Amino acid sequence: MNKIKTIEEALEYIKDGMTIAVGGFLGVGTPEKLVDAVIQKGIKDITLICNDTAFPDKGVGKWVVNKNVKKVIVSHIGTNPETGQQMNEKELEVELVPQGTLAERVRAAGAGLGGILTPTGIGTVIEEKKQKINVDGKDYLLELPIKADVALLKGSIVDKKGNIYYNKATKNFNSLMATAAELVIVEAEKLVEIGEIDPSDVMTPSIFVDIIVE
Amino acid sequence: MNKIKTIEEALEYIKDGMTIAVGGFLGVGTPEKLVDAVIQKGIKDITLICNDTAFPDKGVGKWVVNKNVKKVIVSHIGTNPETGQQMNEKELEVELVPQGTLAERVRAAGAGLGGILTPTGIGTVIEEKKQKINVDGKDYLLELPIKADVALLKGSIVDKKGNIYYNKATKNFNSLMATAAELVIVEAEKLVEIGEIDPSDVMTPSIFVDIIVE
Amino acid sequence: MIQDKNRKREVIVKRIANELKDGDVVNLGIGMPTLVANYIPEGIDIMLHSENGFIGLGPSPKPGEEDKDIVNAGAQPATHIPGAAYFDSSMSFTIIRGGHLDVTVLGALQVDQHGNLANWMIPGKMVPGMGGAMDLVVGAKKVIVAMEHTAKGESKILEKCTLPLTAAREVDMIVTEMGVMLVTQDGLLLTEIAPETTLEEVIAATEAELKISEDLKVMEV
Amino acid sequence: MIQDKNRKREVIVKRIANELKDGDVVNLGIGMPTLVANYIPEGIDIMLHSENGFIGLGPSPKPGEEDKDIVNAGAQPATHIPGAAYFDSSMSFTIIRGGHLDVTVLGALQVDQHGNLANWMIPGKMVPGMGGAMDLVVGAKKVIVAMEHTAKGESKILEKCTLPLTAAREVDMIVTEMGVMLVTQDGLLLTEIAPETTLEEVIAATEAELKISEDLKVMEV
Repeated sequence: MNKIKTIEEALEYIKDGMTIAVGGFLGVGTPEKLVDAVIQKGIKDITLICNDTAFPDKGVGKWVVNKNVKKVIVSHIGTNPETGQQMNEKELEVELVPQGTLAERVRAAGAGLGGILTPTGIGTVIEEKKQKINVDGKDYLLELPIKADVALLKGSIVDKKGNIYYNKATKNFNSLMATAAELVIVEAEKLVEIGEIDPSDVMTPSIFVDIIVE
Repeated sequence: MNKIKTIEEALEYIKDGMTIAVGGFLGVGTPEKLVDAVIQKGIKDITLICNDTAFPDKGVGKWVVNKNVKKVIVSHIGTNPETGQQMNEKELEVELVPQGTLAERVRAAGAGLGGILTPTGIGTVIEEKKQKINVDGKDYLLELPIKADVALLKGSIVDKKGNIYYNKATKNFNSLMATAAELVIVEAEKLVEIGEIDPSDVMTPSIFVDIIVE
Repeated sequence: MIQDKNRKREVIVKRIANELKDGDVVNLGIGMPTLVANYIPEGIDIMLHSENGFIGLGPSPKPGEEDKDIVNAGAQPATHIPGAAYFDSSMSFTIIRGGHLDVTVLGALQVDQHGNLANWMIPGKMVPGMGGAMDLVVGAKKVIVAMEHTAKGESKILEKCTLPLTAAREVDMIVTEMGVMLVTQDGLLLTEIAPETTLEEVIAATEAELKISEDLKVMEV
Repeated sequence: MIQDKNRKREVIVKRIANELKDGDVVNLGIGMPTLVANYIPEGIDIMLHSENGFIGLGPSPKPGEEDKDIVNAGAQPATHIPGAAYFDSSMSFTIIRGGHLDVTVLGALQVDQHGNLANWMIPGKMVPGMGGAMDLVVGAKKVIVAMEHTAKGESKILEKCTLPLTAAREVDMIVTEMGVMLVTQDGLLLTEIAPETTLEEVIAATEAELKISEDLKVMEV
């Protein structure tokens, strides 16, 4: 199975209206080439799952500026004024999720869990419309899985089988998004031969990865 | 903070009746020196959390043979006939937990979750006494966290701050147990200076580790 | 009807090996299912999952070349192939439970026409525990049972399992030394019959009702 | 009463730095809380947690020495100290939510006498989002609010928060340029007062009722 494709070939799998999970934290660890290709192709009505909407000129922030997205599911929009403005003008739907809850919801989808119970958000507006479950006298919110059609990842080192190594602070949501999408595309910063990443050091096993681009 | 102690010093923290989580899968990745020291000191009435009860002459299987344990919470006892025998003679309480559920329950304790919903066990005896929660038309079991007083880990490479690297198939439950105990003791196969493990490759961050033994 | 023990095993595991597709991620249970690895057809690329924590399980090491840190889920010395990846038990079961495993092959004590499986305990007699089996059967996209058709002359393919279940309604396919059965909405469908075996023999050895495929084939093994 | 903006910040962050203990695992919020790192007393070993995915955050890099793969949670170039460890967001919040973080220091829009905190949105005006704040406040063993006592002449320490909460009843300590307040069962207890500040000034600037410690001290800053 050859997973290596051009960015153009990879983009054929991305359609208007899809739910797309993108790795990165304020743009660090985000696959910028794939992000740019989505803009270039003019994909519309994306529901974006990401930690944040980054900056207007960086990461998925560019999707907001270019109006590729109809909804964002993120923990933070404060660094991208365009997100707030489109939200206020009701051009963009924004679902704010506490960062730790977002990580667990994505992980739950990837791990086949029906949900997780978190104390985060109890006593806040995050409670609204959610089931509260008491365990041993303490209240928790039942938070449900979030799954994507496509995940776009940035790998620092990727082997030709699809094993990924994330350098330093680029791991963030990449390894989680990898597990929670129907189709997973990784943008390799450095592409190496199979076996060059020590099997003990692999952070996303190849079986999660469908397409590798450079 | 000097975390390095002798095995004798470390054993002072382990008392009769404690709940002890031990890393390893059929003994692979189990801290054998710590296991032996517990036997030598004659610790009694342990509640053991582990993947399995290993073999009579290996890993935590030795605790069963030496009657250090009053209860085991494990996924498998088939490789240690002594466990089954003591169970049948009602000398030992055995709580069998599906392996993936065990991993999630330990992780939930470490991650501050109130529980997780898993499809595993639906329609089986594992359902008994557990809350069933329906999400989007599918039934899940609510499984609750399992936490330990002490975790005993085996690290392939440990630095003097307590960062741990697990080689190959020794990761198993070690990295999970590290997060879910009041006190965490790691047995280092190889002890190295701070900084010798690449920060990107650390598998258990030092902040989880209280005591390092060699 | 095949009588030889080794030949029975060979028929079962060869047939299951032929079921695997290029790119499949596969978990083989301890015992007979492990042998499937020996018959994977040339030219297809399978990644074997070992639930103790890796993907890319290779063949057994040569004597003297064992690595103490590489064992399979049965604690036997093992190897990994190039491109393997090790991980912890939480990731191992993320793969299993999250729908990332294409096929699991397991033995059974009993299996029934609803796809119920019992393979983890006999009350009062033998309680090895479920290990990863409950997660594997619930999580894998395709669940294949590999077993002999009968035990001590009794059918292991029942109308309804009597032993405690491993999982309810999750089995997709049963392969024995007598044939291949699919679990369908309408019960068990015999789609293939083993060489040297008659339909009457299969039916006699099966407690559950068997529907016979209009397109019944002989197992290619 | 301290008037100089920089002196106010210095008083607040210095006092909070003195609150930290050897071995503490600490998360410092964006903005003023970040400055606490500059005043950590000699001889105590603190591990700074950066919620984007590491423990062992170091000082800012020198110009030209930035590593694009190392930033703090505000996306500013950062460094790590020897013994640091990087991880994914799930582990980052395992540390936060699982009770492995000793102290979190955050700014606030409002805080009240019940320990309620509001710091993530002003409806209709500003909605940056909660980021990791809700998890931090719920998960950390000790929650310290670092802020100026008033904003545009209005008290930020209220009987009851009017803005949407970040978390309910989780704040342990409030440090401002006027003093140190502990959140107790009986409301807010002023335990320390800033230099150059009178008790009357503190009370006048605080909407919530303040109990005054019998052992009221002057902040050592």
